[in-house]
Amino acid sequence: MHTRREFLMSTAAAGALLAMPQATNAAGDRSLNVAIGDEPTTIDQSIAWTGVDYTTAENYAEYLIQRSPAGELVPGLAERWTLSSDGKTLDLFLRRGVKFHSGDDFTAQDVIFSFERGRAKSSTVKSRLSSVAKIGAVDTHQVRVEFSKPDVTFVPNRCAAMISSKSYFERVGEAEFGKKPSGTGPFRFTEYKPGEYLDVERFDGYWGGPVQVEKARFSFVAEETTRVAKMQAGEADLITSCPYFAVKGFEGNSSYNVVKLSLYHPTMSIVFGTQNPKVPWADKRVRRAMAHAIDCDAIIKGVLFGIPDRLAFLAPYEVGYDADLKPFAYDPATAKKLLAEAGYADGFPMKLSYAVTGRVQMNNQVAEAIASYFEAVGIKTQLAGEEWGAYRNAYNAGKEPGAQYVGLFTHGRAGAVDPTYNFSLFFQTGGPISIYSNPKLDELNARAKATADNAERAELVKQLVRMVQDEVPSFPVYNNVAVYITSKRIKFTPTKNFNFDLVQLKDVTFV
Amino acid sequence: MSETGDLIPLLELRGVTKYYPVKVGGFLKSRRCLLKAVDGADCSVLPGESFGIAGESGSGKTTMGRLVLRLEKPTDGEVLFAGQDIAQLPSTELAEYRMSVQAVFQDASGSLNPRMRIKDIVAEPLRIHMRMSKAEISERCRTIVEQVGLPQRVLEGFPHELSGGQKQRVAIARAMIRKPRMLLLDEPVSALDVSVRAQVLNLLSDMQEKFGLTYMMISHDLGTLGHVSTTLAVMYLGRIVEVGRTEELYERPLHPYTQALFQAMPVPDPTRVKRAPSIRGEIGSALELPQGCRFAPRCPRRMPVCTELNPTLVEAAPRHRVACHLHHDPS
Amino acid sequence: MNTVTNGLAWARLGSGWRRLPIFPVILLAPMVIFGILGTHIAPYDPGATNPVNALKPPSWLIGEGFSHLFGTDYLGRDVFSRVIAGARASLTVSVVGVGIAGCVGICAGLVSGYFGGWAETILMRLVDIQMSMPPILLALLLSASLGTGLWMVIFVVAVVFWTNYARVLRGEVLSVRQRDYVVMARVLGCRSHTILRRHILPNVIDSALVVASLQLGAAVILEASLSFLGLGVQPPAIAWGKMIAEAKLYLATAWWLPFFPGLALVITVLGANMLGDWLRDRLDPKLRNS
Amino acid sequence: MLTFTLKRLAIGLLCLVGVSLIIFVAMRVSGDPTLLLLPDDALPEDRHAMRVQLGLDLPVPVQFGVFLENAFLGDFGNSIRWKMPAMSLVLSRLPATLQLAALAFLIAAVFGLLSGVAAARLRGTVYDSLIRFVMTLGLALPVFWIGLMLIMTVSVNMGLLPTSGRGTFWHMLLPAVTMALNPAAALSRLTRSSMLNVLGTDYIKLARVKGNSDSRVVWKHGLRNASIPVVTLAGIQLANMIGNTVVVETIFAWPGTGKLIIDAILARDFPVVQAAICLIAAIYIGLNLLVDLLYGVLDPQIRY
Amino acid sequence: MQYDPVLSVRNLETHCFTPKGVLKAVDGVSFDLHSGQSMGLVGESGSGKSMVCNSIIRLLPRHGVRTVGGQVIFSGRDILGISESEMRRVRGREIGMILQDPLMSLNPVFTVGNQVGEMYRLHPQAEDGRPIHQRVLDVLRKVAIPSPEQRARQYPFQFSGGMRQRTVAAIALAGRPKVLIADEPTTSLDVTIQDQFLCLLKELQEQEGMCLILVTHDLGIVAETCDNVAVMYAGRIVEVGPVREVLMRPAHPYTEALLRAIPKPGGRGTRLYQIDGEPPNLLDPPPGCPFQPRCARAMPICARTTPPMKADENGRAAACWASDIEEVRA
Repeated sequence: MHTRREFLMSTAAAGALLAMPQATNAAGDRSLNVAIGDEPTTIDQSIAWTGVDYTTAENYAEYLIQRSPAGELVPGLAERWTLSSDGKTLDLFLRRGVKFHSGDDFTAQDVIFSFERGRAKSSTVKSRLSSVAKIGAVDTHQVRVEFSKPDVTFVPNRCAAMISSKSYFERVGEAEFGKKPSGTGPFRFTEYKPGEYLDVERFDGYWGGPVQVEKARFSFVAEETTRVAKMQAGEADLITSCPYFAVKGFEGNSSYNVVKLSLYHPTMSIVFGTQNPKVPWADKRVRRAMAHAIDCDAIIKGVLFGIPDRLAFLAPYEVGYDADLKPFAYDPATAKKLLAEAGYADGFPMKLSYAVTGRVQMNNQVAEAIASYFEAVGIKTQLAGEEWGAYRNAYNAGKEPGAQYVGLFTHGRAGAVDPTYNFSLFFQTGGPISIYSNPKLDELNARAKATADNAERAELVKQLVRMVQDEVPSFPVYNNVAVYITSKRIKFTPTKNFNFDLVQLKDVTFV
Repeated sequence: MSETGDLIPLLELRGVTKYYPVKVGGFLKSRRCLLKAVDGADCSVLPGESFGIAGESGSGKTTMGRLVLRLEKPTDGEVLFAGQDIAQLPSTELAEYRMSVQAVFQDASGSLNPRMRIKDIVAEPLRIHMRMSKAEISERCRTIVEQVGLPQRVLEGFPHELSGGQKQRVAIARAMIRKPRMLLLDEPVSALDVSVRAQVLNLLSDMQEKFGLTYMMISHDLGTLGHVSTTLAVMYLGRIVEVGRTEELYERPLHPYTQALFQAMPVPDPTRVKRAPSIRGEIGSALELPQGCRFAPRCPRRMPVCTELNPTLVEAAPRHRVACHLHHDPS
Repeated sequence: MNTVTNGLAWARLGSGWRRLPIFPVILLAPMVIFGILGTHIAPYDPGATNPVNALKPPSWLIGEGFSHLFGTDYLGRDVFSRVIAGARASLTVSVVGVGIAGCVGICAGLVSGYFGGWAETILMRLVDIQMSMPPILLALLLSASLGTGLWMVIFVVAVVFWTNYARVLRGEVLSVRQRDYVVMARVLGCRSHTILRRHILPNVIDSALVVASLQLGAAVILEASLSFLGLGVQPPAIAWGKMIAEAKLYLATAWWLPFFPGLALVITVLGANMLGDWLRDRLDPKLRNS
Repeated sequence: MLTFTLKRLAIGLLCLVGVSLIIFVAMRVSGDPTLLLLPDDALPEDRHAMRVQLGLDLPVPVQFGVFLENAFLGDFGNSIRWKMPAMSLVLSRLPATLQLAALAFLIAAVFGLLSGVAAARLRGTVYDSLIRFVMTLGLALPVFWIGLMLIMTVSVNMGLLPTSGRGTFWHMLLPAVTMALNPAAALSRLTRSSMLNVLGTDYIKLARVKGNSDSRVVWKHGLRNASIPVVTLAGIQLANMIGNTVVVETIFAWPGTGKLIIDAILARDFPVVQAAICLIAAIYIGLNLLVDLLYGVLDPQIRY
Repeated sequence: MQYDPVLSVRNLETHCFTPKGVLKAVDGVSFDLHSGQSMGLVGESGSGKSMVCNSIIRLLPRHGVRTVGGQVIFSGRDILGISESEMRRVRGREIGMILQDPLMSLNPVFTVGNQVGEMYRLHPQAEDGRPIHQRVLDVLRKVAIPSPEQRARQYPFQFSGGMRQRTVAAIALAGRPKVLIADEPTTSLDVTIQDQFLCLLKELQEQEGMCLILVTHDLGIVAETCDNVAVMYAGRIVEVGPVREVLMRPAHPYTEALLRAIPKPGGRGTRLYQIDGEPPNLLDPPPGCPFQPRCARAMPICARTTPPMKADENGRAAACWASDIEEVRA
């Protein structure tokens, strides 16, 4: 008898523990809960160096130049700027009467301080400033930047660094400066709990237009399924990087807005290590055949829920966009023909490297699909999914002369600050993320980079694009589209920039 | 050393001592003590005789057995088998020694590997050093199994299928299969029921008669020892306190401990008049030995000298030696 | 009391065939058959894609007969066939991984338990060191540094699990070597390796079997957890853990994707654990009376 | 007891050195960390500078020596990714993990013990089978699966508890339950078999002979004896919980060390990995020592 | 007999239900125990003697073992029929028990004083108002444990074997039971300690006026300790009677064989009387008298019909076709 009672007691205890009242997530009238994927590695905007750092920082700190949601460069802390005709001198005229959250005035000294600090502490800022020979203040609100060689990416990069206050730094010292960042942005940094959230609140002294959001909390929720659950449970007003599989569910539900942003970057591409003459894909016919072998549109539709875009190379708004250039068509017959021409009528075995961790979603599924298309034309594909670090190591080894590398890689094609920027990064000999080498391309790109005139540069870029399209060191599978989900009570217009998951709260309005 | 007879002893223990270093107390802060399991034992076993060792738990009799089997090497003294110190034997002769001296232990189910068939258990000694054909081996097995009174069918079975008595017969068969000269019997029947015990004891005496075996039998049961042994040694806390011919010892025990043992032994004779126990308390620890005679703290006839001097084994009567101050005076 | 224990023990030993682990066998048999026959009995090629047919629920639920018993996945592959094919990788990971761990651990346990001395000190310190790292972290570290893939997962399983055997076996050997039959073997003049092989190993192997059966399930789960973190086996190898981990994306939209491999995994782990319980009840003398 | 503790601590220190060595070697063979620790467009000289800063240009044994020397002084270096002292980063995340592990452990211990004792007392009945089945099932479910299912059902569909994050007690409940299920199952099974062992002993029989009621026999005479092996397992479980939070923290966005460690491993942030795993190993060693000392309390025969 | 027995066991049947069939561990056992009497229950392992005790005190293993028939009449009522809570008041208070292995029967985690004192807490005796601690010391003194104040604070592992068994006896005595069942209480003790303990037990039994059931396999112990003896074989009592008569003139061939099989000093060279074969497998008992396959005096009838107990007026009885009690006495 009592033993049965014991049993019942233990099960009842189980029930009691589970049936607890719920915690409400009642958000204040004008405050927001935002669930983002990754936590910034630093909250100090002056030393920000990696993509995830900007998602939050761009709300309390600013660049000299801003982008409109559509992606155009518009005045920010710099009211206007002039570039000399040789492209070697940039004059920046700063906005007057701007105050930092710390109360300090914004002057030319702050710009110079931010550049110098960024150059010393942030490898990103440092590489963006690599073409800069000298920075100096002309007066309190004018800064002159002198380049050692023309750099068409400097302005599109919004002048390299986010601005911090020199006098604030001198007043509080390094430690406090890092812990309580102060900027000129529409929001003031209030609290940061590592691993949990970062809070901001509206800065009423903001120089820019009115901002509706009063307070916001960015929670860091790495697991995408949980992020989706948070939205579904009403715990968040906005989530970033909504996984593609969940989009359909939100689209069919009237309580949510689905906001898609065609970032185009990164371009998930098949990239070849072409330095090794012994591999089949050293022959460009083989590379071209492989490009024709994959039905990318079917992958986008079937695997990726039809969400990402697919471009031949550049986006229509970019300098040098070539409307006549079409992506490789799905054409297995041509693929087989090209393979036969190259002497691989029976195909060949190959390893396809791809990442199994990291921020790009559904790599695994895409790689499996690609492999099945390759198999269809006789290329025996062994999938080699690797954790991000190993994947990057494998990619880097792809430039070695003996490498046998084919990978599904996060390549850069469309959606860069300037097309030449991506060419130097991904295709130039010795480029930071390049495993390709072609002296003609290097020479052409150097010329394009040094050409300040847009029309002239557009011609050069067209040639570069044609060259890549002909040589096929890589070919695109799809271009990234970022998806945000918001609750119905807000309207969010994301800004087309180069980082994914950017959430600028000033672009949120309440319905 | 007084000679016990004209015969050369088969096994002789001379001042055999076995100390085990043990840690007492907790880790590290512990003291290292010596557990004096056997402390200066002298005795000799003549060919063909049955030498019994009696004693309570903790008396060191099992360690004696392990020393004789060379499972342990003595700390001091020597164990001589046919005149040779077994601790010094080179490996070939050690193998021979292992053939000459075999053992049967108390727990038959414990001494048979539960995962082996009876035929493999019995034949194992043959497989170790001897080069014999399979047919020979199985022939020998069948013979020996018959000799110990087991049906042939048990050979194919496993130990758990047998009863306690049968297991002990298997153990005897294994010990006998290489025709040893001596068997060490360590409590061979104390785990058996009365009816089965009689069977095994009869078998043992048959075997001895048939093969001219020498027995060394260790037991706490004076009844069994009295039935089997010709010579009996009584041990207490690592020392032999009395040794002599069994009949002599039973009729005229000299040491107070031996006397107490006989008195405490239950006898199924309702006519016997039961007296109150003559000794109190329990056997002490071999770690903390008292000064003087080890039995002194429990001895009903303790004298002042007993707590000072440890008595040595002296001949109190012909072929009857005792270690007690009461009998030190040869008068 | 004596009668009962004797009687029961006798009855237990005498009627082994009747006390077969029916339930575990029922649970495990199909999985083992899938694992061995794998693709030969699968209705479809588990790798064959058919985008037109992607993400179809189980056919019998939508009145389409039994064409796709467990539905199809995002590439239109037959989930039933993939679950069958997944049995091979999952069982390979657990059986081979646990087997290797067993061989290493048993040897370590035997050596350290029987010989003691420096071998024991070194082995047991090694065990200590490894035990002070949580298994999942060790697995993560190994995967991150040595790579991914089926054989890596097997290696990780072996590395993570060998310590269990070593500890258990060492304890068992310590107790078995005190038994009289081992002492008797020494009296008979057996050499150490003979004693280990003939007298000790057969009597401690039971414990190893119990450990192994409990670990089989744990290995499948470890594979699944690694896959969840992105470090498990890689295609074209199909393992259940991997299928579930990937299918978490479809929890809300295509429940059959995580459900069926999950079911297979749960059944296997459940079966292996029950088998372990059964073995333990049967083989562990300490628990024999309970 | 003091000497015992000291000896165990010395062995523990040795273990820590061993653990460090394993992490050290594992991280060194895992490829060039600068690919992950610097942005894609970083300049080659920056990459080189970072290698020098990490000491990767030195021979590996020298690197290990330097690491050990610094570690003994409490300096595990600076996190490369988070740009702050690695150990203080890890320590700042530790309370969250400890909090979660403590609640999970509490749940696991209470359930494991109660259900184990209940199963032992109801041995052979349908309740016993039911408890054993549920507990075996608990061992058969992968943690991430349980976690996601709980979020889907309890938070999203029923709206009872928050999905993720840290805040109130209710935020802790789902992750704690998720983490508790496996250990609860293991504890329950062990408690059952341990209790059955104890219930078969003569002293339990004597307790019945004395006229004790069944529940007194179990709770007073049985539990303390039965808990001795259970305590060992519980100690290991608690220690493992602190290390096994990786998956749960990822799912529930819990700001603890588990998430930090996997991020650090994947980002090749050596100092953080080393600091975190050393810390967890130290906690593990400490807990085991505590368990051994607890033995002394439970079992009067054990004196250190 | 003019007095009612304190404990009367009538046709007790306890069966084990095994997967292989029903094992009749106790198969119709009857005996009476009168005030102040001590009875030895003798048998080899597996004869069911312990099972009889466990059936009396109703502490059988939970599963597969059940008392299926008979009565145990204690103080005028059948205690097989009373509720479990009533039975709890009988245990310890009315019927005490001493188990075989004193090391195993004391709980290792409680002090000796605590374990003895528990008896007083479980069975408060109104007439005795003294503190429990005091009474614990008294009973420890009674079983001759030296310096009880100090000993009561110690744990069982700090006790020697003999002291542990005395402690177990103290626990039994603390309840002042009318019947004390001692199940092989000295098997794990050395012979001198056994002697001391048995003397103590006998002394206490006489002092307290308890009935004693002493289970043992050793006829020597019975001879020295008990008034009556019952010999068990294969779940049945085959012979019962006063110790002196049974041991001097055994009526049952099994009793006789047992006595003659005991090795005696000075018996060297002579063969022991040997009972061939093994005790029967109770799952498949032989037909008729269970001892018949091993019996030297077996007759054809023995294999057909189980012999009934034939008793004389003094309570002497045996179950054997071959022996006639009157004949033996004559």
